[in-house]
Amino acid sequence: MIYFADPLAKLINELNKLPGIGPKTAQRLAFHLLNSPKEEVISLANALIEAKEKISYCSICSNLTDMDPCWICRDETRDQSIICVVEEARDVVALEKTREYKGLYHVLHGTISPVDGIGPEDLKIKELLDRLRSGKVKELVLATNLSIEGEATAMYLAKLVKPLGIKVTRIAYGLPVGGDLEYADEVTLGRALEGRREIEG
Amino acid sequence: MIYFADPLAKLINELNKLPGIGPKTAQRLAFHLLNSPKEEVISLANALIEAKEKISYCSICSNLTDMDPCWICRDETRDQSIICVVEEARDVVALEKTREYKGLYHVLHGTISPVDGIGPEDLKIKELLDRLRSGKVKELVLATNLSIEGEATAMYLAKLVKPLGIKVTRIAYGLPVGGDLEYADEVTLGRALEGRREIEG
Amino acid sequence: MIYFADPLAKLINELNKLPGIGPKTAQRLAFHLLNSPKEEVISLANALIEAKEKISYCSICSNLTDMDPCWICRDETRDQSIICVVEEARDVVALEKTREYKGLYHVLHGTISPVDGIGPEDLKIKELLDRLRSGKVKELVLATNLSIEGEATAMYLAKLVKPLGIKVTRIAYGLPVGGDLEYADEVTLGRALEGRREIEG
Amino acid sequence: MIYFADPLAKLINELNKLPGIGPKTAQRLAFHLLNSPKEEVISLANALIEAKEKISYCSICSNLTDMDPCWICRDETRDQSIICVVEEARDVVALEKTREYKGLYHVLHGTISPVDGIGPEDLKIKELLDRLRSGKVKELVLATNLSIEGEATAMYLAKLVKPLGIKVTRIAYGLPVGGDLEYADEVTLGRALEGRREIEG
Amino acid sequence: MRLYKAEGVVIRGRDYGEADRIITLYSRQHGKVDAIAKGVRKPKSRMRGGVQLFTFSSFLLYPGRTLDTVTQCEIIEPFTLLREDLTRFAYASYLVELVNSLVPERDANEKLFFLLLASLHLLTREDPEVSVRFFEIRLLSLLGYRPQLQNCVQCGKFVPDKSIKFSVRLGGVLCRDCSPEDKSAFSISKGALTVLDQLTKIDP
Amino acid sequence: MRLYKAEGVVIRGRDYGEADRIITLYSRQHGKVDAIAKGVRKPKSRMRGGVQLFTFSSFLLYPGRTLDTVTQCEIIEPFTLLREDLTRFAYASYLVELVNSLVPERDANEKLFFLLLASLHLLTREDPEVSVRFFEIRLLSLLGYRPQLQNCVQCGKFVPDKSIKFSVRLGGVLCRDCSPEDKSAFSISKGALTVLDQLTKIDP
Ligand SMILES: [Zn+2]
Ligand SMILES: [Zn+2]
Ligand SMILES: [Zn+2]
Ligand SMILES: [Zn+2]
Ligand SMILES: [Zn+2]
Ligand SMILES: [Zn+2]
Repeated sequence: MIYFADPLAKLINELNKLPGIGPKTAQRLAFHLLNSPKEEVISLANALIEAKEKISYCSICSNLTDMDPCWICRDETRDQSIICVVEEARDVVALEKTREYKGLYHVLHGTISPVDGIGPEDLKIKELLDRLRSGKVKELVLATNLSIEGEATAMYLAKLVKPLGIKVTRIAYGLPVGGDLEYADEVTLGRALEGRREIEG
Repeated sequence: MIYFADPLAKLINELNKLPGIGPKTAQRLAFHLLNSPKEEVISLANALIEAKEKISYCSICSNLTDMDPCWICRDETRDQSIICVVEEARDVVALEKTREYKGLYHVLHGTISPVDGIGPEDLKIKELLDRLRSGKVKELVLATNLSIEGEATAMYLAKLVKPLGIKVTRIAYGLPVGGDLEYADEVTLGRALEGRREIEG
Repeated sequence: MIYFADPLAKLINELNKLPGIGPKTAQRLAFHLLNSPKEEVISLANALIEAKEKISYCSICSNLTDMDPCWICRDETRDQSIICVVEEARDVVALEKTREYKGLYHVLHGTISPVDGIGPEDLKIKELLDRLRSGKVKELVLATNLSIEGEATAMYLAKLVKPLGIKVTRIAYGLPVGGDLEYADEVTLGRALEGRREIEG
Repeated sequence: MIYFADPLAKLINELNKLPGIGPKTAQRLAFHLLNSPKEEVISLANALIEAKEKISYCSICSNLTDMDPCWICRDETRDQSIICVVEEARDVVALEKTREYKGLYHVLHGTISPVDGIGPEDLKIKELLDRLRSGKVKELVLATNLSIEGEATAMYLAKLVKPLGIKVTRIAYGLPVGGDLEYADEVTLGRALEGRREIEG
Repeated sequence: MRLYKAEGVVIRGRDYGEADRIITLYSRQHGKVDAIAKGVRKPKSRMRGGVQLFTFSSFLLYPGRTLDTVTQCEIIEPFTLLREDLTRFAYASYLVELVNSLVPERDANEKLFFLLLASLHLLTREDPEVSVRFFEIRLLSLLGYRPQLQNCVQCGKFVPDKSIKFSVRLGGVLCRDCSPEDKSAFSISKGALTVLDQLTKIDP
Repeated sequence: MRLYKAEGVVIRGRDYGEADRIITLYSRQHGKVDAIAKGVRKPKSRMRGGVQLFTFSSFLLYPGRTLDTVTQCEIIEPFTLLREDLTRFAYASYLVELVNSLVPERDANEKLFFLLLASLHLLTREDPEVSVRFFEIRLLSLLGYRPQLQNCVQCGKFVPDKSIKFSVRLGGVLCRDCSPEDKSAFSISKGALTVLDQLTKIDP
């Protein structure tokens, strides 16, 4: 990269490693940062290092947290009898934003994927089973993504947990808010029809 | 339009009236048609006129049909006790493609929308109520889109029909097949959680 | 297509043959047309047939026209000593809209493309050479697109015409109005730099 | 943001300040960084701080550089008699990538824009005039963007410099590589026609 | 050619092309903006939830010649109850229609923006009619607007109860004979008119 | 649903829809990929330069059901001379056509990728015919490919000079009578065949 001063070339290269950031965007971001006040750049750099230093996995649920156990696992007002299983920590955020779920979580950090060489032992499944044997949990909500891998992971977990006598549920398939029947794929529409619910008074 | 021969200018203008077809696309389509074999152009023109002449609304369900009643309303193997209400005729196609629904349909040709000045009297609602008073129908499935107008229309219909003692259902909100929690909006995700279903055996 | 009445299925199929019109758009356009007044549909069908019947290629320049020679070739106020070569008839429109060009045109209806199996003999090149031998033409402007095929075609024509002693020019490479250096590719930018022009007075 | 641990919320907020990075992307990048090896995150943070600390403006041309004068101004093999004026430092990169320009540069860091309250005194114009009075420069290439502001800036500079007897040029308007006549706006196409160049041998 | 950010409420939406939607947002920073949200009628669109009518979202937009393009969006407040209650849906429709009718494009007015937000919040909690009246009085005074509410703004004739049209552009009610003067005039009830009349006479 | 990166040479391009272009790239990481580059025939498209035929670019792609979408791209090497010389243009067309014909989708082959790159470089500097022969011999051995070059691969008849079609799928030449067996077979000269024959007999 003979077109850029070394420190600039290095910055562009680092930015280009980020997902969804191509060479053009990396370049534009780098130039933007060089034209920004020094305090702002330092603030971003510090935020990066601080987040990495202070955040780790919750020893109970594997959520990303800066205290252990995490603020969800500590919250005694939550329903201790229900655990919601998700793929990633960001899915906890998505579910929390609904302001409807009041139970606990468990983050797997991935899905079973033979193609990518990821098996059950690579996920936080043993930890989940340990939690379930406590006896307090009445329902396990499987909220992995509705992709092929997410489905496979959900079914694998269902088989493992059913024998423990715990109720196992799966988040609903259906049409999303704002969705048009016309653009729904046949499987989604079929599931939406099958899962139709009666409208009360 | 002094740049085009009159017949070409006229064709471009007609094409430009179609939804989603802007001036550039109208122009490109017109030039494409002029560079196509005459038989193909005549075939398209005939298909247009024939469809318009032969197709009208089913007197029972308002679906688009070339025979009356339509092939669905005539089909005696269908479940006469369930009617699925949709916004447009193309939604009948979407639901039929799931190959899961075996009941009858009713097409409203629109939704209630105060902002656009569309009220209940502008839709095929009176016709629907007449069908429901026959006594044969046990369930009304509300399959309008999950847009806010589709929701309002569904709620309006539910209020109207409930007093007739008919079970009123709504297609399920939920995550679409292949959907990621991360990208679901919080309303959809909340509904998917609320509508979770137990996994059997 | 058991989901659509026959005339509707046929219309969708015809529309789907148009470039840039996929199955979904074909379906939506078909439904739109069926919900339109009959006069509008007839008007479109007539425009199609009329354009196809009345429009053909100009015997001199190959432009699309409803009279022969075309209105440009007939226009004696135009500069008879300059011919502008373009790929398609719609490019004549683009150049006419600049209101700056006062010469004649020649439309090739394509470009040389080995990958697609299109050679010089498939284009209106022989006709162009015949026109050039008249002796009146002093300049040939090569205004094929600046795609690699358009370039190859321009170069081929230049080789053919140079020996006739006619001045051969190529429309200018450069930055478009409103263009940013940052987003210009290096080839375009190099040409814009090379073709820089002195600012007068 | 009660959904994220404080350090994570802070990181997302910092990322969200970057141009073209919305809340969704900021979130995805933050989670990606937390799931990356510590060394990679530290590497990015260091690249940010290092670039900001080591890079400043060249005292001669205002280009972004980690040494002063910059590597271009130091390069004695370059043509000292021609200066190319650009808006931003990234435009120097764009021109250098063409590998065709062998002269010197001058970066203005902006354009004259009454709407945004930017006048000539806010740009590096005085510095440019000082360089021009040295007597060595024979040509000034105005390579500001072809936006309204870039044009205004170019014209302003031309008026200022012409009296010094220096040749002032403007990068060429025209069709870019890969551009279709059909999609060119009328002004760009008119300029491409006007600036057509004879094809040699 | 730069992406820009806007926080706004979706006050209008229209289906367009193949699964696209053209929306009008009333934003804090830029006022009223028309934009296209591509492919959002597809179930897997990431932006679908954020472009729903009445939703308050954060947008990332790319400027275009005629329409801007929504490249990213995220819900800030979905105002879910407005979807679930017909009465609130109707009143919310009225609120956004008023904003759309009275406000020109690209004309930011932070007070009006926060008023709309506050009113939508109120609408999900308080008695719907009270919320709307609150909005009306504040809106009119914010815009320095004093419409003529009893006599036809065109011919001066007293306007009876039925067939009343309200013309924002002409600044008052239109009688039946004069209603063709403004095709965009909308129907309004005498009751709403009475309240509007009272509201414009009250000093904020 | 994640963006992915690819470095590749554009080996095919076709205009589509309104100012869009469908391209085929032969990439280092993913092999042959079909993608749509939207609006690139417009002069102000930022991606225009990078999607030109024979250009080696860095791409950012979004996976789709049938076609991936190019969301960003930047030229790595434009191979400008291939645009400016008819002979080189013709030979480059042949090279990419060979790659397109012989290689299945999504089948990465780094050696072949670098061979294509090296050959395009050679083509801009060396004698065009030599460069192409170099490519052919290397290509064939890389693919473990031994085509039948003298007799019709279908009926066995000796194939005379004219009207020769070469079928990649069937693995050899087709006579005039049998050429309908493969609609994708392309014309090839006896001279090129002779050279191909010699090349496949030479051990790398
Ligand atoms: Zn925890
Ligand atoms: Zn029927
Ligand atoms: Zn003519
Ligand atoms: Zn310098
Ligand atoms: Zn009146
Ligand atoms: Zn044979």
